[in-house]
Amino acid sequence: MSSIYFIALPLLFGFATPIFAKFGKNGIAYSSVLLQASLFLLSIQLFVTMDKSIIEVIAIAPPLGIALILDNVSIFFVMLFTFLVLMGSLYYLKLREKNPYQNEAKFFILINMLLASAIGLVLSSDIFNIYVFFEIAGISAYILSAYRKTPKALEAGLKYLITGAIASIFLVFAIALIYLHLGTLNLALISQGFTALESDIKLLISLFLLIGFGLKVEIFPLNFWVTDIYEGSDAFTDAFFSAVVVKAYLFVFFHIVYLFLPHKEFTLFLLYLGAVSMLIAEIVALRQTNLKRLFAYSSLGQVGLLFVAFSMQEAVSITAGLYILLAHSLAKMVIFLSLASLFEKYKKEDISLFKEMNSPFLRNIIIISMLSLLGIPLLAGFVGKFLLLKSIAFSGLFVLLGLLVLASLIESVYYFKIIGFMFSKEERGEKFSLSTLQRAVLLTLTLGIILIGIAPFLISDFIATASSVMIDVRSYQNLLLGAN
Amino acid sequence: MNIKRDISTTTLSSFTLSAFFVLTVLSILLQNIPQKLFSAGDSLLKLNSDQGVANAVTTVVVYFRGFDTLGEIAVLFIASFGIGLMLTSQTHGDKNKVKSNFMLQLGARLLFPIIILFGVYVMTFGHLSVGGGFQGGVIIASAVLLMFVSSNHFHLSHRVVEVLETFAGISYVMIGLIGLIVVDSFLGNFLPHNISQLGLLLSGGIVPIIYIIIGIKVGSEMSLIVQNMLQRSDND
Amino acid sequence: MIGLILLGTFIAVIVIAFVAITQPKLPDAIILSMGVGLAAVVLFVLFQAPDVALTEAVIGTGIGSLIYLMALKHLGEQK
Amino acid sequence: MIEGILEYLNQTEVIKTIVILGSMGLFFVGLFGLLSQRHIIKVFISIGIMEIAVFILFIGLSFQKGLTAPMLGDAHTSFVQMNDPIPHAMILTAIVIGMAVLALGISFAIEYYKLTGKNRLDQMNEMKH
Repeated sequence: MSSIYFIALPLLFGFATPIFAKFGKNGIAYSSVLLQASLFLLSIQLFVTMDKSIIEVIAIAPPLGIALILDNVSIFFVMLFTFLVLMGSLYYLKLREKNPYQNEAKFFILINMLLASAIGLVLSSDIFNIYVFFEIAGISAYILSAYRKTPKALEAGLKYLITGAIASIFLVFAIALIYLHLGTLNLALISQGFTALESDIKLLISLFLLIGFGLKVEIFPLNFWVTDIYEGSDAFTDAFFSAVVVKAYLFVFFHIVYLFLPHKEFTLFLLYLGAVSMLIAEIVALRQTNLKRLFAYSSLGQVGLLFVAFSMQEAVSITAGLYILLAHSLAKMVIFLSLASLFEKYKKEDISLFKEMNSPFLRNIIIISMLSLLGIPLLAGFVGKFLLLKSIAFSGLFVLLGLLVLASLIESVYYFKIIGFMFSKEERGEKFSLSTLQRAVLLTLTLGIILIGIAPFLISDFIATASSVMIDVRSYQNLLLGAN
Repeated sequence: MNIKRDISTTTLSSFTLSAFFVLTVLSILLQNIPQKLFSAGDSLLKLNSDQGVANAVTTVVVYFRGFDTLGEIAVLFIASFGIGLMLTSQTHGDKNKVKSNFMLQLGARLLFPIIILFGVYVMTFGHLSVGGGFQGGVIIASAVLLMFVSSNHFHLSHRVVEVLETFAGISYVMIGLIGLIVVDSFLGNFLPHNISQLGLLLSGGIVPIIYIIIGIKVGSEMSLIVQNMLQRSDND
Repeated sequence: MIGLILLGTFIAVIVIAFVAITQPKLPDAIILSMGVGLAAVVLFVLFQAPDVALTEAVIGTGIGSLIYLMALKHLGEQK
Repeated sequence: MIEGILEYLNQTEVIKTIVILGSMGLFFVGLFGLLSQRHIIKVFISIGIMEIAVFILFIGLSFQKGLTAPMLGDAHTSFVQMNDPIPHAMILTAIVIGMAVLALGISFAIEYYKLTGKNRLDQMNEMKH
């Protein structure tokens, strides 16, 4: 089996939509879900049968051509993304019946393109190819956020598009400088040649890469626009932004950092950037009343935490980072998907929605997800946070430790505020229950959170291998360059 | 007076900020002018000789880095239907349209086939000379634009464009997958190609075929974009 | 000769771009931004990149200005 | 005198310096426009100028004086002494992508203006509390 299918088949699906449209609106919806389910099964099968990294050559062998690399860490992301997108699509099958989008056929194309580009970002080993997938992901995300064509949505799409265009200019600039000074686009060759460059040029390239990717990975101070996007877009779309797109950008960013810029000064800078980012996001989140905006700030905080975890550049902290990433993706998927249904039902996006809400099922799973984000023991978020704090404490970075604990405390304030709202003794409306399929989706995701929390040893080997592969630059180079 | 002062502070601060940024970048760039080094491009030029394609940029775009081009086509595809999504109009009347004069209509009708011919030429000879699918496709779209501007009744058949677009998109990926099966690499050149055929219209294996497919795809996407943009203007 | 032509074109393109940006009248700004694209085409030809020049001429300058003009028709003047 | 200047300008290093100065000047104009202008069309024009500046910088610095365009012609029958084709291919891709994003942005802006009557970035405040 080959990893190219993860990119080629969604693209093929997108191009071939007019054919599927012949079978009516359901034709597209069901064939899209079928495609995603088969991709998920394919990723499982690849994972089970994979005994070493698979390198997939496109047209000509690297370093001249483009190759897709499927190793232990990228299979983790491929499985995660296909799973989340499948869950989202299944949820949407029922959601769309209550709120028909104008052209829902196109919605499935966008989701598939998003999936293809997120996987492409993770697998690609060529920096210009990464730029192309960066643009595909970007352009599908712009359209998704403007999809409803309300003033808010259009404003969000427009702001997203302008920041994205600026980010891509800086990314092209960085790629141009890399090519001019190293004469190659292959990640492994760049990483070998990068240390020999003049320090000025290195600084410039890393600055441009930081601006280009920083605008996309939602890191302080380049994240001023993010909350507007989350608020303007649909809650259902936010689930994909928060759980899939940002995670793909984060992986690529840190992959590039490990390959090109493993300098202590630079990563220390990223470390404190992440901590400050988290602290600021959590403080600002306290005052928010709009739910989408509030959870957007919570996402920013978690991205800060992930920045801290990945910038430590140790296998333990990267393991912690992968756990946090997994837990955050699952929890945010649950929260935003349930919010999508709740907004639909109660026609308001304010925090007081939780006072009116009358659905024990939704209340319980949202509480579980929030507690997991907070890092309560026996839930998925705890494992990562615990490992991270432990590794920070071992490194002796006590200021950082203090910052993170402070941020977590602030985080807990607004989560418990929400939980308080949920249990307030106010007049509640009629009982609201979801369809079976939606319940099943949310339940699967929540069970994932609980299962990882109770029994992290089930996946600990896999994640530990993944993190050691992620930081192992030498074997990545050998894999990529030894192929010809 | 007050407003004027406000404008000048914005201008001044943005001027200073961008000047500072650009000067920093400039000083670094000027101190490190890149020297000519042996790059991946030179190796690709050497490999080019056994492709039977005269234009090395075409080989790089379509074959060596064909995966980028597939992504680029996807970007164009998504953008085109995003624009369609945004600008689809409910009414189709042309009430406010100014009637174009006779000379413009005649000129457009005369020019239309010539521009289409030129577009097809640029598209099909992309592997032998300057040009290719992207440029040829856009030239064809510009012919469509000319007809839109000049004629009141010109309307692209959505169905035909859709069929062309779908056909082109599917066959691009399919050629890639056939390459995966036949020569064991996605978008691999599975048709016979060597330098002795150079100059023939069908030299270079899959290269001209893919570029023509790209041309069809780009031409139909661009025509759709043009139509969406112009139709919007008819309706308000 | 190429050095002098380059210098001249670069000065021209910067001046055109600056006028385009600071121009209060939008139609003029759009026409001038077309000028920037055309100057870029000249530069690409000088740099022996005919493919890029053709693409920039057709896509960047051609379709790009069409899109700006459409936008102008709908978005209205600067206030 | 004039010949001296011409010869000076034709040196490879000087050409590269001119390219860097010129394209960064253009980049400065674009960045300045992006920061100072608020009308949506002006913002897109500024972004376009910045893009073109980067493209010119890349193509210009990868260009070697005396080498030909990377294609066979009447006088060239083999692939030697040619400019690097990869930057050309990359910029070709980037131009098309840039145009697609621009067209999409304009279509958002048109639709937004139709709904709200706002066409300046600083007026866009649907989400301010």
